Amino acid sequence: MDFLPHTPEDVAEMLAASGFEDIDALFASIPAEVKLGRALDVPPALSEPELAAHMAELAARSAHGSDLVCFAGGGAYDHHVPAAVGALAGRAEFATSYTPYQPELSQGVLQAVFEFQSLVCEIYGMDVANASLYDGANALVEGVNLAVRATKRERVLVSAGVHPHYRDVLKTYTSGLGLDIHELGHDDTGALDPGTVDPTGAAAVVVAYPNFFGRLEDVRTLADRAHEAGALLVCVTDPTAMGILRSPGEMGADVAVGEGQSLGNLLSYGGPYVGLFATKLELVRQVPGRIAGETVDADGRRAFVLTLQAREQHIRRAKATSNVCTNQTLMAIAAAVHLSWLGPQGLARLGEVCARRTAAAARRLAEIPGCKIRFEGPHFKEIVLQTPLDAATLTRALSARGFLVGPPLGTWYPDLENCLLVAVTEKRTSAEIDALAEAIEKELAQQ
Amino acid sequence: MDFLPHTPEDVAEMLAASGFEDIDALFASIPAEVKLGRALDVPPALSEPELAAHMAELAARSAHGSDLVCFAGGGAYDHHVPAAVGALAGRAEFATSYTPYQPELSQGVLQAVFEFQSLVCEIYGMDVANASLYDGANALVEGVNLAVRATKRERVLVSAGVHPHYRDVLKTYTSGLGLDIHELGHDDTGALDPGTVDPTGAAAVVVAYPNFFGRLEDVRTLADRAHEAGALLVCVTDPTAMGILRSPGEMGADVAVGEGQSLGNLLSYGGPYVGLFATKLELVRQVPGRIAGETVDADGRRAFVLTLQAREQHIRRAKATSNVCTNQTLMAIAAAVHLSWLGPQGLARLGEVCARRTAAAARRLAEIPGCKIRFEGPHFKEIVLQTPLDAATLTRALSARGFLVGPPLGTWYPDLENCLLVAVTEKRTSAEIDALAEAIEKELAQQ
Amino acid sequence: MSRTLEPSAGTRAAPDDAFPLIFERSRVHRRAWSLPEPEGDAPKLDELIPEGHRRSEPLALPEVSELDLVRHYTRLSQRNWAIDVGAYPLGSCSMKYNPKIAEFAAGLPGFASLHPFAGDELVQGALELLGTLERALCEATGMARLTFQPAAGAQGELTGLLMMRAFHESRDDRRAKVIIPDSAHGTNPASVSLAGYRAQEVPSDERGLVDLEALKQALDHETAGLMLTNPNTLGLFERDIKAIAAAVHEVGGLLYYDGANFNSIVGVVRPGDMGFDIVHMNLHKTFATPHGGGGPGSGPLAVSERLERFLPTPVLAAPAQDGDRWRWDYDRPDSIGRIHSFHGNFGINVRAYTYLRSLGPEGLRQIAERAVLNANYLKSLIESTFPTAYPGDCMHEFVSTAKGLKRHGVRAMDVAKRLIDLGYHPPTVYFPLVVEEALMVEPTETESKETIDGLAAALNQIAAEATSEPELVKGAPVTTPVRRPDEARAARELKLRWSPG
Amino acid sequence: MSRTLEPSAGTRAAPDDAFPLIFERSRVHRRAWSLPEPEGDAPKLDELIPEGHRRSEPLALPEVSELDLVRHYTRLSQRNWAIDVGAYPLGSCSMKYNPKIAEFAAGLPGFASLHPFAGDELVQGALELLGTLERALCEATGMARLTFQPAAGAQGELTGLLMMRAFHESRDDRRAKVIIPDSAHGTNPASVSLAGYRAQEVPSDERGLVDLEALKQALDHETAGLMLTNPNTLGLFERDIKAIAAAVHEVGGLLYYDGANFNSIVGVVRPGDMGFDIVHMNLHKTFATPHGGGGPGSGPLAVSERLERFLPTPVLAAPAQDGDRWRWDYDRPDSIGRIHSFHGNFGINVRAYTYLRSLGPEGLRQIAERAVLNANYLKSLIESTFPTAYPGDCMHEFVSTAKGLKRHGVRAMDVAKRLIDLGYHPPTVYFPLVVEEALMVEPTETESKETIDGLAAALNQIAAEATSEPELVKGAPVTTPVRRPDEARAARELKLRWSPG
Ligand SMILES: Cc1ncc(COP(=O)(O)O)c(C=O)c1O
Ligand SMILES: Cc1ncc(COP(=O)(O)O)c(C=O)c1O
Repeated sequence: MDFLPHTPEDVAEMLAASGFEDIDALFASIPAEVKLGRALDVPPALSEPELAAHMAELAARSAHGSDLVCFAGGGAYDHHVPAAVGALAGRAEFATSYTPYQPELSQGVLQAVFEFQSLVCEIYGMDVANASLYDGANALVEGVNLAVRATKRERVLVSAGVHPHYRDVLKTYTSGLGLDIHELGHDDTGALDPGTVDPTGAAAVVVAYPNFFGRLEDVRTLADRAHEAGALLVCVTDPTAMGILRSPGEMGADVAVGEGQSLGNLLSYGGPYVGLFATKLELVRQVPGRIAGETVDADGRRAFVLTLQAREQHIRRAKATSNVCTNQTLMAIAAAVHLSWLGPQGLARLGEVCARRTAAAARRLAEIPGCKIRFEGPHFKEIVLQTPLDAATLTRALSARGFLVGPPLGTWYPDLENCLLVAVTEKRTSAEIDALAEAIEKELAQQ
Repeated sequence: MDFLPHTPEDVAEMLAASGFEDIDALFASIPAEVKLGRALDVPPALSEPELAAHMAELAARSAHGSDLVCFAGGGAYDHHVPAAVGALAGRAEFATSYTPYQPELSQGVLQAVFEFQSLVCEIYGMDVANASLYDGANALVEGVNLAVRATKRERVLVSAGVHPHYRDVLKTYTSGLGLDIHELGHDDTGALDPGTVDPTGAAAVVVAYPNFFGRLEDVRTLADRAHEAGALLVCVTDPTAMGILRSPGEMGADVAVGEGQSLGNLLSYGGPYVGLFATKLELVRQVPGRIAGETVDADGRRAFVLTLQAREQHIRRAKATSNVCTNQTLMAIAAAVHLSWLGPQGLARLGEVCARRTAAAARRLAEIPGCKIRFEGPHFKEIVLQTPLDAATLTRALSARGFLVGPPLGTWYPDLENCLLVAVTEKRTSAEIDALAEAIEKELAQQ
Repeated sequence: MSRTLEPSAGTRAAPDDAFPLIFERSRVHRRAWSLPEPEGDAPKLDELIPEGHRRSEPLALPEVSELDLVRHYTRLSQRNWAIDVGAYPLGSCSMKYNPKIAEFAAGLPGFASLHPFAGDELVQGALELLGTLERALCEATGMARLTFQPAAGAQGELTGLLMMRAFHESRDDRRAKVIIPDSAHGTNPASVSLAGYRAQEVPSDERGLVDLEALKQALDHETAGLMLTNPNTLGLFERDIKAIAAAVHEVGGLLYYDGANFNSIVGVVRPGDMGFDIVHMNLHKTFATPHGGGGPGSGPLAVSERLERFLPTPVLAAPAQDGDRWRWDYDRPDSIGRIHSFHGNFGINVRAYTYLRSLGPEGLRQIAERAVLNANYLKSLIESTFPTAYPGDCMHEFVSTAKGLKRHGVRAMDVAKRLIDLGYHPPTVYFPLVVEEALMVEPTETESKETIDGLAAALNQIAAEATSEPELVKGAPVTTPVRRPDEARAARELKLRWSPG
Repeated sequence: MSRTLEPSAGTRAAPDDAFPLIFERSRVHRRAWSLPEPEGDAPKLDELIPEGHRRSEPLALPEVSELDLVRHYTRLSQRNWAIDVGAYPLGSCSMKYNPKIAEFAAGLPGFASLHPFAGDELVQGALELLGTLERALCEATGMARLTFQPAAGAQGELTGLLMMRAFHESRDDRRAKVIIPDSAHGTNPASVSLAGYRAQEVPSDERGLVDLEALKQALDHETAGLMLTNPNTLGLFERDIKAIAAAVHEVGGLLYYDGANFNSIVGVVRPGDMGFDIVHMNLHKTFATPHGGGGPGSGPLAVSERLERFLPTPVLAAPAQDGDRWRWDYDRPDSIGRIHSFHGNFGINVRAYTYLRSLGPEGLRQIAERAVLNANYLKSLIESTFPTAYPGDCMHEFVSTAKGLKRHGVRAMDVAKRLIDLGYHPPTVYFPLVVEEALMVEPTETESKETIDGLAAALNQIAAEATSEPELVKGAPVTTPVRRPDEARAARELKLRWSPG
């Protein structure tokens, strides 16, 4: 099925009207030598019923929520997406619209983005947020680049408690800019010891809150030290924790970034997700990407537009604050709808349920002979489970028993060879936690 | 979750403003003696995440399309529902709207219904259609009642080739009216022999086209005989056959009714479906249910309204043409979108694919030792398979092998003890047909 | 002045450009359809279907691209009011919020893709759902068993009346009439006739309640039963219900409860405890299922023990003991028979079940409490301008009269049309017939105080405008794609379908 | 005159009533949320989270009912243009129909609910899909391998430029600059800078094509490569591409193909065959995935064999033999590293795959044919009123100039706004910068002849109005919820978030 409206008569009339012999004549400006001259070797077309069956068959060969109980974490979480979020963010008028270049025809998207920015600022305790970035890693990179521009420095200190993938992306993204990036190892509590951090000459200190191990860093002290040295503090923050934890803004962070998947977006094998980016008003002209702003129209009515575009690639070109153009607006709208569905009480409840069920899971899993929770102290949504078995082997074995856990941490943290992440969202019940524990016990017994 | 917007403050203010002591005072007009005075004994409330999990768990305990290959028929068919149909008929503005009593705020539904009526008339070859009835059985009943009113007769002849459930419903529905309903048995070709039909004194002759066995009745001859005797011909017609078969209108039927599930509606365990009802202009004032009509508005613009309401219960009350009020409008809209997606070529292709794959299935299944296709001659979408085994037993056995067939016919047709229906839609591939045949062969071999 | 429900750009409803029909967008050879080839070596169509059966007339169906189709119905939908767009205070319709979670549930393949002839062993989840819902609805109504076959309230009514007939006939007692109040909904008398009974109306008294004396007059051994909705169509609770029940039972009649107004009493009082023998519910009202522009609904019918054996076939049979299965029981010798092609509007019942499980016992009672609170609050805000037809507190709805505006030449319909321009869907007008210039208002429990305040302010403004600038009111609406369609002409010059050429 | 994109009744955009923010609908203690209780005997929050970490500032998030939420975003959506509403001829954006079947596919739990850390053995269906899509995209571009990590075109650009750098550095060859045409899209120079290169612009010649001589001037051993989109931003095919490629390769540079305009040549000519070494595609353009009001997209990056080893980690490894599994290969010593948190915008790639399988080889070529046909047909209809900036046939889009209207004081932006009142979304205006009063028009292949005729008629009408009644054009639009918002003020008096109080 090709979705083309042209009838044979249309094609003939249109060719004639625009003065072309035939279809091939349309491509006369293409030198014959480069033309393909054959059909592409791609799979044949399927009719819609055949295609629907084919896609269902492919999908059936992947294991998802209803096959496996999801205790997997590491930056992507099995949260409940309220039915209203899908129904509203999925409205065709949002999904099939383009970037709001004509404000008169785009007040729907523009206002939704303005609301998204306001919500992100509110939970992160910031003044300005943008209309979204690609994902958490990308938001972190843009945060660092902002700090580099703002401080005119090139040294960047990144906590090892930041998602290893985000740190990889940071290295890759900035490899052409020759930044000098230092890693700050965690102590045996799984957190960063502020005393060991020397931000002298640094553009930014980057931490995660909670960090990759679910632990709570001492952001305030780190921010103070960073500021003393003239560096900015960039805080990767889980938005679902913001109902119960202090905001990065309150703790002194200059830039708050994060992954918004947990807010109304599906797991979808890692994307499309949404990068959250917020900062202080002083830094607004350094902000990457689109920003919606409020103004008035010719009749004095409130109206929304894309603003401060002089920062962006289509105006500033080589000197733009970022190269981002297409972003993740639809995911941002879903996040806005989800946050509005939650409200202050709902976000607090969400945080509380995650924190308390995580604690319950930690307690239960620690009872398993040979297992322990690697790091002491407060956790949010995620814990590091140390097991007598190789973590990758155990992870595979557990999926055979109907549980998805992990990722195993050995690849990134040699000191955490036999450790893996276990994430607990509001969807995981105590019955499921017990079942997981029993599955692990069985598995260990078998070895 | 209760979906109530009232804050405690709201409740207090509203009670005060309307002069009530407390909530209980609102129910002062209810005598204490009849009040319940306790909480209802119903299951406790679930939060949305818990509810979503609970519903998924219930759903997982039912076997559907992706578990079983569906060759089942008998008035409900596994046709492909184009993705566009669900996306459009599912639009909240259609789904959450009420009956279009205020035309100014209901042009969307009213025009969609007008288009539905036009499409139904077109495929059935009729002048007038209504806005839908509950289902195929209900449409048949209303067709008979129309004939009874129009002819002032009470004798009704119904072919045994009409869906047994429809015939049951007809008996139940009219049991209070004391109609005298005669059944017309099928001959050994599975069709009605017009020669055996004596419509003298009858209000209606009722046949199905194609009939319950997938066979094509001689509607034209039956119509002629009915008309000679002053009776009306009511034809239960499968809309998906109308791309390749003559319309009931063309063959002389006075009333065409049918089940519209095959047009863009899901199987959904038997409902919500949609009853199609169409007839000739002369009979318009006898038509049951709502009808949308075209008119002009105060500015001369084309507009649509509910019309000829004097036929209906809310005006005519005890003398109404029917008691129907709420109908199946949303399913009618889905049917309209599906028919518009198909167009003339698509409907013809749909009919051709069903007919030819059914023929292919008939040929293949007839090769199974001990099996035969019970009735000779042309079929559409459905065949009667005769097997050496008890049909109900075989049906159960096949579902264990991953195929849904049936229904078995013995319960309704003593002469078809070992017979069951096999339905073939455009979704069934020749590979699936072979697999079904092999499953039957295996099953028979085992006995 | 701006337009309400304006179609999108490109379809501006200026007097000159009407919104095209899908047929008018058709172009020969354009297509949206995509279907497989008839496979392999299957015989050709003309070998399969004899010429006499082959379609000869060409079909004038629209030929459009999928994009044409999508834009047509997307824009068409934008020309319609809906609960998801704004308040819908239609009396007797309980237009409350339809939870999205219920749509999610009904869409699960394990419900949406079940074939009605699938064996019981294959659909245990679905049957358990229905079984639990049946128990809950019986508990809420005080009945013993129910059938899910009725697709809507009216079909429930007929089913109940046929069971009433079966009950009497089982005792060789043939009765001729069923009594209904003059304020009854049209489906009541229509169903009575369809069941082969004569409908006899009894008047309401000055309280707006059934005139007990008149009722007693009407009752006799010809009386099969009484149909009543309580609270009644005026939104008033029939406080004499016990006496009414006694009187009807006295003559051997049965009491039928029309559950369209059940929303106002769920968890507070049960039809069974009032003395009713037969009850239908409109799940598309009380249980918040989407109304789909006129349907689908679901009208399950519940009955007391003595009527159980007459229920339509099949009825659901719960597992006798653990390990057993849910199953359909077809062995029902006294059943009135089947009333639906299959098992009723299952998909709607799934939504109702989801709503039930979302609310729980407290939630169920609260919908009644808040529905009644909202109605009385709104009533108090507009009483001075639109007095209610009958004194006293109302339940979930009330009937006001606009007759006071008549002297300015403003009718109830004008009030309704003007209300549209002020951003609200009008209440039900001219029903019930027993009230002059009736405005029947049911805000439902899911509307907020702000919405009700706004609605009241708009109504009071209109009352003022009726005096100051009646033309403004009579000229309304001006903000809609079409204005006051000519209904008389529609009925006179019948245009009931598009026709080619 | 009626309004375009009118919000529904109750939100009439009269000058006085602005559409509220969700925050402005908030009422203390109102709630939509529904979440489980923290279960069982788990320790209380204050035992778990030290005071120093506990939130102290109250959160000013909206408190609304689910119905408030639903109405707010439903009505908000109706205030927006979309492909499903009407034509969207934005140049360089390929706003074509987004098939609904692709939405169905992406929503299947087997795709939508996969966790990115699920083991390869658990996601074989997903990996096979990606593998098949990779092969097809490589075939269509004439490249060897690709990565799906880039979430959009710009991220693909950066990835490609970093690979360009890795390529040169692997040969101990440090280069400083990347050449781009002056008509290049802004992301090109921005990505060049981000990759640590200097962007050097070369002018277009009078044909609107790369000035070959100027290019040769610019090329030297400092040149890492050239970024080009072909057809270029003016919709013209760079016919000297072979010579251009030779010249660039001559100095040891690489050719980067910006695939944003790939729609016009799929199946006709392949970037690889033109001499390009690196190609990004915008699947959200060429492969019809919904643009979501600004995103998400997907910008897979494909490269020729010699660059393969630099691809981001991991890359997909096909089953070596039957029975083997698809897997992610992390053993890539020369890789530039990771560019996305996980595997890119998988959900978008599922949609692109669905589109691919729906079209097949013939379909793919036809989208190019019809896109070019539609553009040239539209061009021929408006050429006399809006001449194109450069002579000759165009590909999928063309750039006209409105400078002829300047003498009536009518600017390109006025034409755009007036077009809105006539029911069409305007083309891209004032881009590319090299054309004065530019109108950049891309109808795409899914628009019908009728739509294009209507668009052309509207544009020609506006040209006439510019002479006869310029004020009408300069005063447009008048049919939208808001009119000509003050962008200067927005940038001057920053209001970038709602704030409490
Ligand atoms: C009081 C009353 N009774 C019966 C009915 C009929 O119910 P249904 O429309 O579902 O057939 C209605 C519905 O409008 C009603 O309001
Ligand atoms: C020519 C050209 N190049 C690059 C891009 C950037 O692609 P994206 O917006 O997906 O980052 C675009 C998108 O507008 C474009 O038109």
